[in-house]
Amino acid sequence: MPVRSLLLDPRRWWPFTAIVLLVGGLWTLGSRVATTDEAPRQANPHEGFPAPDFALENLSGETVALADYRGQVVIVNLWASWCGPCRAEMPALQNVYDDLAADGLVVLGVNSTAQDSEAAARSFVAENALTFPILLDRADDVSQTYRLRSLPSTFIVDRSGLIRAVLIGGPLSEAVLRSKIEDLLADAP
Amino acid sequence: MPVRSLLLDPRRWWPFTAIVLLVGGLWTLGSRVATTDEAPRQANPHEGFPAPDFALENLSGETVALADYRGQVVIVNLWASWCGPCRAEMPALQNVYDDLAADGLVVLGVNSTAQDSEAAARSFVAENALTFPILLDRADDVSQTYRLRSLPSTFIVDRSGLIRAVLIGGPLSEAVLRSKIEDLLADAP
Amino acid sequence: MLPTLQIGPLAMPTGPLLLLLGVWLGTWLAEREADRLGLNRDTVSALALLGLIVGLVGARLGYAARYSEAYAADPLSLISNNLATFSLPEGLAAGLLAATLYGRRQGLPLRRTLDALAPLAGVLSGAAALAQLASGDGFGAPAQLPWSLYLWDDYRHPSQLYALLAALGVFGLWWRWGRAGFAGFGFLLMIAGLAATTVFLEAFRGDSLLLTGGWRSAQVGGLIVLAAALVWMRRWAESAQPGQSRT
Amino acid sequence: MLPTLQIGPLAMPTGPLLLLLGVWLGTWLAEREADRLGLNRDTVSALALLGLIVGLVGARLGYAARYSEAYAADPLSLISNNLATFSLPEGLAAGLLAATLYGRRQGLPLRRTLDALAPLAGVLSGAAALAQLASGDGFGAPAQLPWSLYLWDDYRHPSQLYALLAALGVFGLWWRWGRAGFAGFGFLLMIAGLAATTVFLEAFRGDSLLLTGGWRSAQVGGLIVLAAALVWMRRWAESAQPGQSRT
Repeated sequence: MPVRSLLLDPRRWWPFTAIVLLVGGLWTLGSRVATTDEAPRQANPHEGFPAPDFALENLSGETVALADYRGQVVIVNLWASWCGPCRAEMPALQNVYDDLAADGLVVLGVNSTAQDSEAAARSFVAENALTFPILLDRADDVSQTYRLRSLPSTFIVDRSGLIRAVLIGGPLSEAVLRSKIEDLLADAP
Repeated sequence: MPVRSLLLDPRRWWPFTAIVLLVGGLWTLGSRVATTDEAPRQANPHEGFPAPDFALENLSGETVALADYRGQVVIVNLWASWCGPCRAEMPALQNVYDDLAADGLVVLGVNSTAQDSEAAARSFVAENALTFPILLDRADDVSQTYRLRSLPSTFIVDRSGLIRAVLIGGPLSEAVLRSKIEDLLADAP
Repeated sequence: MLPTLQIGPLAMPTGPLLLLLGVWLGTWLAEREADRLGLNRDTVSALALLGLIVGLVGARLGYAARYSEAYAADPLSLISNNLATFSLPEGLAAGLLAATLYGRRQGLPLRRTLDALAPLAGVLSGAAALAQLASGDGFGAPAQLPWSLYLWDDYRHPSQLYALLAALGVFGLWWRWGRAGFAGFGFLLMIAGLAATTVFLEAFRGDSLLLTGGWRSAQVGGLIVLAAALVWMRRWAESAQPGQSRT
Repeated sequence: MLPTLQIGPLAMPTGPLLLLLGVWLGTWLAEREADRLGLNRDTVSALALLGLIVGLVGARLGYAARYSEAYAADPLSLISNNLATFSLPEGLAAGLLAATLYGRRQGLPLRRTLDALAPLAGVLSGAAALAQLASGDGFGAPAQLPWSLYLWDDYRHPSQLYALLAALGVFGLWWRWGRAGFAGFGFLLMIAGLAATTVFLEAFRGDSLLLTGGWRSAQVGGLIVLAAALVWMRRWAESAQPGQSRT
């Protein structure tokens, strides 16, 4: 057995022992159990996972929650008034909303208020005569839960509350939006 | 490369191909996804897991649930009147209950009524003057949830609802019972 | 996870960037192989790029065809940088068709051309694994292992790393043994290797597309490709046997 | 899982039954080894059985001592077939002490006796893994692998099977290489092997007893035993060197 020849030579045995124990120690270190990971399961902003719920005030000061719209198809659009592509895609969102609200579509325009000014947001909404709910994410909660990396970001949530499409960047055209929601609207509510 | 010599000999290549595909097919078969395992998580009758809840009628016809006793230490004892060791350990359970109920101990005597007679159970309880709640598991629900394999079976549940000891068989002596609940009663309620 | 690279004011999606890098590196390797195999390097790299570009266009058109009403009303949407509006099967078909036609017109010999393109397949496969690692796609099944990755609220198999290692391994195999032998061997070795590792590694994925019965579609597809590659390997070996070496 | 064996009207707990079988098989192997090593087989098996019995008694007394008040009021409870009222550390200490004293009195040579007992350690380790498989104890961390076991409401590493395979592997190693060489080598090889596999496999357990900081106590303990075995291996090799072979 090869170990036996190692054993007879202390200059080889002690390094061998040290390596075995080092590897074992690293393995033991690596397989420690994270003791504080019993946190409740979070929803994740990824296709196939339940959409993280949120509750924000709209422009009239009423609190609106994503969960209120369970059973409908929801487009959650994160935007800011200074962001060109966001501004550019708003008419498409409004058109789609006008056209498909009767079929069970909701658009939630979540203004990333923490990196925008509320006044600018309001005047942009008024100028463009947006009629879908505009929510103010003053504390940056939704941006963080949805791991916002670039504006606009659009999440499409199906009738059962699962995220079915994540569209990062824009501007989104009407055709893209329609292609993403068509099948979802066809599901039984 | 060894594969190349295989390639030149069809009598070896086709068996090689067949084996590769067979192994791949078996692996594919074995790694199919069980499509119906999105069942809600069950509690398990094992140390360290939450005790599965149940609600049964007591001898007066009132419904009693394990969850009613959250915050107390609960001994869940599954028994039948025809089972010798069960009968033998009842006095110990009664003594421990008399002595420690004030410290937050509850004993639930779950009669495995599906494999007993209700009349026999009642007369046994009367004879022995048992004062802790006796519950009737008429539909064999608790026996199944707790995977009853032999009578008596005793589950000790701590104040937070976790199973801390599983004692299969008997008769349990007072000392054994006390040794298992002493530390649990000492926990803050 | 690093889905976007922020370079100054520019936010670049990491995944497509890595795939682009893969195309660049893979095409460069394909050109080197073309040289070695006595093919015109410019023709080979033109074929690769043509296939990729026609593939992209085909994938977009295929997607639009599925939602023809919406796109008919708004045809400009066809030209969009949106990455979520591509359809893979149509793209693959279009790209392969275009490359085949171009190769025929240019008189490229099929098997040797495929051999030259083999490294592109390997490198793209590795780049795709890295892209999924960056975006958090292609995630693994929940598993508590000392090398688990915490992703999407669970400890999971680092399936993207498995895929990366597999791609590197298959590439190494090809590098060592796939560049000699009869024409077409290198290509089939690469394809068989990638298919076999897909069949093996898909079992550790948490997002597999399932067929009825819980079969993982990627494994079933992988097995079919693997079978085809092994059968063709024998056929091409046979047809190359009398003349030896490359046809 | 098969926690009880129903033989006619008799319900036997599978776990203890398997351990008993392990004791029987392990002692038989130890006797064979004793013969081979020129020791009195009856003395060796008496030592093993004495150690086990004193260990059991010590484990019960150790448990009772922790709850002395309850047991003082009810001393008959000491004689109970209840398996949940044993304490491992006291049992180990008592068993080892008894075996050591008996061995000294009988004039058994330490190292060769340990060599003879090595197979008992390996067999008991395998039997313990089987017993845990039967009772569902020693279960694995949640993991979705094609070879996962569905236990306690989750797909888990089949940690008991890992442990069984490890015990078989270490036993095989000992069988092949551990039965030659200097006195004590076989025993230390067995111990080092079992300790090393424990350190490795404990990482896949879902029920590890944790120290502060999330360290798994079995791994820490295993490392200490492994270190001790490796150090003693060198020492005993050294002391055996001049005279060669068995002291």
